[in-house]
Amino acid sequence: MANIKLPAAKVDELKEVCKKFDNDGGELINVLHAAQEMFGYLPAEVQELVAEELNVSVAHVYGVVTFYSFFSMIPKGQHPISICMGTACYVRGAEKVLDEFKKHLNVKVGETTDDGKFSISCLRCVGACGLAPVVTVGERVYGRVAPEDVKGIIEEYL
Amino acid sequence: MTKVKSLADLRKMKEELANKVQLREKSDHPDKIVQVKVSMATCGIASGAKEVMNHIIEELDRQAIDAVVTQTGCMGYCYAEPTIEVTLPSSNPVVFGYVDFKKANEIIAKYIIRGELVDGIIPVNYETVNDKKND
Amino acid sequence: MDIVQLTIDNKKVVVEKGTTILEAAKTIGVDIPSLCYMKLEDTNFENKPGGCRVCVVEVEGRRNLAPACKTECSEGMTVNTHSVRVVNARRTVMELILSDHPFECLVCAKSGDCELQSLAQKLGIREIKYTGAKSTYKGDESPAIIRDMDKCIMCRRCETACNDVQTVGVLSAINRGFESVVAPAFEMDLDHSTCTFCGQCVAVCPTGALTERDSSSKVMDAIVNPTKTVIVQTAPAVRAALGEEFGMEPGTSVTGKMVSALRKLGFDYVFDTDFAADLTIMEEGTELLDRLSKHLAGDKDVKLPILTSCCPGWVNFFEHQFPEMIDIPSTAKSPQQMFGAIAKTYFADQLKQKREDVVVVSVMPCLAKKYECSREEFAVNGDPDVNISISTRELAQMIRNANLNFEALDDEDFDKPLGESTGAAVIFGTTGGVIEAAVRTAYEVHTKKPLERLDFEELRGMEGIRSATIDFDGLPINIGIAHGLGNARKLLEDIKAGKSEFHAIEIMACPGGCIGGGGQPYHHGNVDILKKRQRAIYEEDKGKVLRKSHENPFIQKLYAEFLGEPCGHKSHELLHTHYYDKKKKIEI
Amino acid sequence: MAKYKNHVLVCGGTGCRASQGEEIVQNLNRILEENGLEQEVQVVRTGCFGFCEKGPVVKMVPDNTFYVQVSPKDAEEIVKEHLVKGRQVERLLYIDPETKKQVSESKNMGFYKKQIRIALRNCGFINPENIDEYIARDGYASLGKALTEMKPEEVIKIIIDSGLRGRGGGGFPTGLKWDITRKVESDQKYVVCNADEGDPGAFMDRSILEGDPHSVLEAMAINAYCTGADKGLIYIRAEYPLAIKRLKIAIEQAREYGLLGSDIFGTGFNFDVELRFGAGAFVCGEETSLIHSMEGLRGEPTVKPPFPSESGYKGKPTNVNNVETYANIPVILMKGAEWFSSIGTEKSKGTKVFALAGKVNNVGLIEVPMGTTLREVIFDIGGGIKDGKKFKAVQTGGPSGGCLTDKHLDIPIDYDNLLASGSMMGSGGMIVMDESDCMVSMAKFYLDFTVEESCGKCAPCRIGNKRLYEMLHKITEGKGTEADLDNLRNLSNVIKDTSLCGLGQTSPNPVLSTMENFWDEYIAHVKNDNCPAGQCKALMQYVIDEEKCVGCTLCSRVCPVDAIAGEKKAPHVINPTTCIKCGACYEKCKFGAISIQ
Repeated sequence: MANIKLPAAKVDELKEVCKKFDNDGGELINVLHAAQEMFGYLPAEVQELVAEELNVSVAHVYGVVTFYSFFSMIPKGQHPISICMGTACYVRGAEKVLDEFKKHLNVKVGETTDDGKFSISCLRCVGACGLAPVVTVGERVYGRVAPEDVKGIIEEYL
Repeated sequence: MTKVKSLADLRKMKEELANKVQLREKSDHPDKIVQVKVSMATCGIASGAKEVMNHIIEELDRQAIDAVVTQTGCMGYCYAEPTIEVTLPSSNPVVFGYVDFKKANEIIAKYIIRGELVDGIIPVNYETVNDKKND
Repeated sequence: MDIVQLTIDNKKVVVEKGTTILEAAKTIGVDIPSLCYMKLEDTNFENKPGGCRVCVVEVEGRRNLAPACKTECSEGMTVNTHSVRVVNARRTVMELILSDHPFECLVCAKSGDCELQSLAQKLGIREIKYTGAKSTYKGDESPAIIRDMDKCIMCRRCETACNDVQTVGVLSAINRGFESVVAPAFEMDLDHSTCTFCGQCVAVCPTGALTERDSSSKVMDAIVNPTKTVIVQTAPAVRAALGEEFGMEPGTSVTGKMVSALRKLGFDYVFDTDFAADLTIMEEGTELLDRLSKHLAGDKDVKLPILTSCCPGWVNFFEHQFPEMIDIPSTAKSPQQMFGAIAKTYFADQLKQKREDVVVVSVMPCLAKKYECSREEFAVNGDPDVNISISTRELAQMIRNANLNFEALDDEDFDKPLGESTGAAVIFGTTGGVIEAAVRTAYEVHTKKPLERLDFEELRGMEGIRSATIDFDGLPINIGIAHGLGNARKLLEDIKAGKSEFHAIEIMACPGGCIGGGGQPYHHGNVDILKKRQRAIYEEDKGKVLRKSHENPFIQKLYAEFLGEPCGHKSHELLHTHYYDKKKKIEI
Repeated sequence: MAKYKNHVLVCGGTGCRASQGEEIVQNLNRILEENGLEQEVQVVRTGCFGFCEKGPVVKMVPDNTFYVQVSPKDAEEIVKEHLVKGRQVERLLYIDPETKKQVSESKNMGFYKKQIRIALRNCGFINPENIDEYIARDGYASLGKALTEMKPEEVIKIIIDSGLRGRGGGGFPTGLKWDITRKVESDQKYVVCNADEGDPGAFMDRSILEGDPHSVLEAMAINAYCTGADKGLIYIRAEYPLAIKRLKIAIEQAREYGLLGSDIFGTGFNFDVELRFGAGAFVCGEETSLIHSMEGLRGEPTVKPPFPSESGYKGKPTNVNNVETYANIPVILMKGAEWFSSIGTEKSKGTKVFALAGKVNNVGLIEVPMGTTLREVIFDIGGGIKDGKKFKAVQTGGPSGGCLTDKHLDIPIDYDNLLASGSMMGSGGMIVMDESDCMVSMAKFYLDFTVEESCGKCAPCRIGNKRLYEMLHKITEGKGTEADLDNLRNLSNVIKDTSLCGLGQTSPNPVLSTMENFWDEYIAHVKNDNCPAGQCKALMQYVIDEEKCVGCTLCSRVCPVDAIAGEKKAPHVINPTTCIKCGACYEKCKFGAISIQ
């Protein structure tokens, strides 16, 4: 299964993180957050490493990774685009904004563009309902996004 | 950092701090201190509050106005973000909405310097439990 | 022990505090239907996630229906298990489960044994009102276990078996919501994972999601092939359970009928794995005494305790999980493989046939044997010592397929010479049996005195870990026994920590030993069936004339004519093996 | 005040009669000029006063006189009477309904006290990253009082007497929960703050954590002292990075000040707090799922009992409370139970924070006493419906709640009334909808959410909600039948009755409550293939009006499925069966000949 090689430096770094959580299986989610921060996503090899370090079974780690929507096994785009689909944003037309993004980047939700620049995902209520509909690109939050603004937002990152 | 050893410590500390805050407001020496609070919750920041705050700080320095600009949590006026609260010495705080760079300059020029009100005031429609000023 | 009084279906019931409604209802003959609940008393297997919601009942004063499997009885509780609200809820939940299940009952391997099927019949579900999309998953055809997860109803029994009982941890629930299912990591095939093929997941699965690979058609091909001489060997635990597949009382020993049926199916020679069990005792017993004498002579690096090695699931387990200990277990092959090696050399010579023309078929209570016989080291230039291994269920299916009236068959005997065996060989089928057989022979070989007491009660029973000290005429031998890989892990950890003072340990992967194997007729959670099968095994041993392996005349003849002496050069070549470090390394 | 002697503030909010506000400003300026007062008096437009049913509103500064329901022609009288002669215009003063007396001072107007901020008392007033400002407003005084002067039982008695109930949505009496956890014997206990806030459209917990993190830390310490725990855990969702940052700073500062850690206030009481991160799972808002998530497992719930109070995190007694519940605790101890129970209704005490969003003008975070009516919240504080559209429904309680219509507008909001009217308090998300929102699509939206967020452990929720979604989808595609409506109702009731945890037990609520209140809309979709709100695309018909169509053939050329026929210069026709309702022709037609019915 190990079709990609993990950079040795990062492996040690991850082992260090596990040691910081004294290799306790109960800290799995904190470790996975750190790992996703480090590698950008959670390929099988990283999951095997985490399972080894926290001595829990790989199946258990995979079960946790596939349960939470935050963890992803495919690399996110360089600029991960998340469209808030909470009720407030939905009522103010988030769906039309999502369709517009899909049309421009011709990628389905959860996929990454071939050049790896953009990925689209749906978020469950970022909590800025005053600015509905809300779109985040990486850390930046865009408020009151209309379908017409979509083109402009994408161009900012081209 | 002072360690709070007992309840008495805490109460003493509270008195000091409370005076310091009043002092800041009631100080009657000539260049009165203006207090500006910028609502820096996630949505505030998302609608540009951070840039507005930095702009206000620079602008106040440039015009050598003695002011204290601090960040604070969400005031609740999501529709009017970014929102800031300006307290001129010995007067009630006034909340302004839709504060972009242009509006910030207007507030500084008209309200802070000349005390004239500016469009876009958000009337505070609540009172808080322990905020003496409102009762 | 305080008790609780409640009413179920307006009948007074008194139970111990902590008893659930489901168990309390059983005491008054009310069998509340359930799909995910399963409890095997002393094998610490208890699965009640409260997920299927089929066992919901009405409890007065409670807003919603209560799951009977999880809700503990409380004083003065009033329960109704068949009010209109309960029956409607139960039917609707069943309809929902069936709406996400393939309609393949006619061709499904589990048909007739499927708990979902029998409950659907019991409730008379004729129409599914809520139809829609069905979840589908990647199939998996490993050498021993077939996974068709479209049929999974998320009861979590296999997950509990693999993690809590066997501690192998191959299975886990994955995904979330409608697509959730139980699967290995990355939905990889079982044979890429650390799965030991012990088959305990198949043994507990209520539906056709987990079944064994069916090799009966390959057996029929061999039988009809005129150029092949087809030999069959049957494991000790098969004869204690085969009868159940034909409605006979569990625990009825059907050896004679089994032999007759095998002959009628067309096997050229009907032999008995027990013969090879006696052979295993000769080899392993000698190895034990050899290590013991070195130990007594002060040899510090002799590996003690010696661990039995006849269970392929257990071998898989320590190759994956404890590779640093692969030189501790006995190097003796399992009876199945010893039989194959002897059949393809000694017996093939007698038949004056090439080994490639002799097909050895084994009937096993186990699924891991299918994997074991396919290991490369158990083949000579491509021709495996044991060609095909089928489970007890597959043999029963072949007998039904041949339309034989099993119950009416007359008893017949195994063929000679590889059909002869002693009582010690028969008890291989249960936990504690292998070590008892070894003790019977090792005692007499070591002390040169006849053994008066043959039944070592202290080695028998169902507890997960057992130990006893046998006095070898002044020399105390500490014996350890573990069944279920979770218990095995505990003993191994003791050995690793140097805390184990056992001399010999018998380990079997399946709770109850081979009588509880993954290929046996489904027990559907009734642990009494295992106990009855165990009794049948010990009964057959008592009935035998010869009850010590070294008294088997054909074994003595085999050594005299062919093998020389136990653990000799020829024995090493044919009857012994070695193990591999299969732990997965992280490539950097 | 330098140049201007006084100011006239005119409400320019986008709510009520915003346009009249403009005229009033113009009239005032015109008349001021005529009287030569334009230098002394400045007219200023302000945001919404939150007084819309009495709008437009004019406020005179500095004397704070409040004139209500001012019309443009009153401008003259205001200038002449009030500004020139200095006499108040009696006729325009606000009459307080209770006292029947004219009230001019804005502060003591009954209406003005619509909102009382207890949980949000410090939000927007203190710098959350500076512990001193929290201490300056009586921060940690309640903890000090509890630790040094009170026994745990006394503190719990106050919480029970105050009548505080869980603000996470369940409404379980907080004092009782604390008492149960205290009574369980154990060597180790935990207190947990549930900051998962999975409800879409709810952001009050975030605002409290970003604006006043210390109030939660102090309350958790008090909780720990009462229940006998020494370890606190905050389970916060990964989608709130700023709240996480501010919490970390607050914890660090509290430790430095000795208010967290060991021997707090020298009383030998030890308590510390750690963060645990969610990872995007709505179900982890449920207590037992939350606990499993903190143990590094899949966030799947377990059957209760045993309740977390008996055996929770790592099998030890665990007391889980919501952020807003905690934020109330220090104030209750400070101002006493009688004061707190004087606010709110008979069985629901204190205030509730609502996140008012959706089609309302003043989207905002508000905190109103229990008993306030929906009308006051939506139309007064919320400033009415956006773009002047007609109010249709308000959804409370998120995916577990229900829709309430105008017949519920005057019901006082509290736990029991909302439950009785088919919805639920929930965490406080309040989404306002207008006539352009189709209620069947709303129900489908919530079911789509639940299907996505169901943990999959129990059959009724895993499969049942998927079937509900599929049926609703069929209806919005115009393929629904009357039988579907019965199936929807039966299946919803069974899912509620048999699901393992709160998510499944409440997920059918949006379906049942929309069917209850908007049955005619369901019938319209099913019987005559029509979506009254015009939101379900599949049910819309694109029709060409013969008179307007000049036969320019533009629409037929752009139609992706060639559903438009017609000769050049002759009126064209759209074939309804082949039309896929993509709207391309509608956009292209320059003559407005194409309409949607």
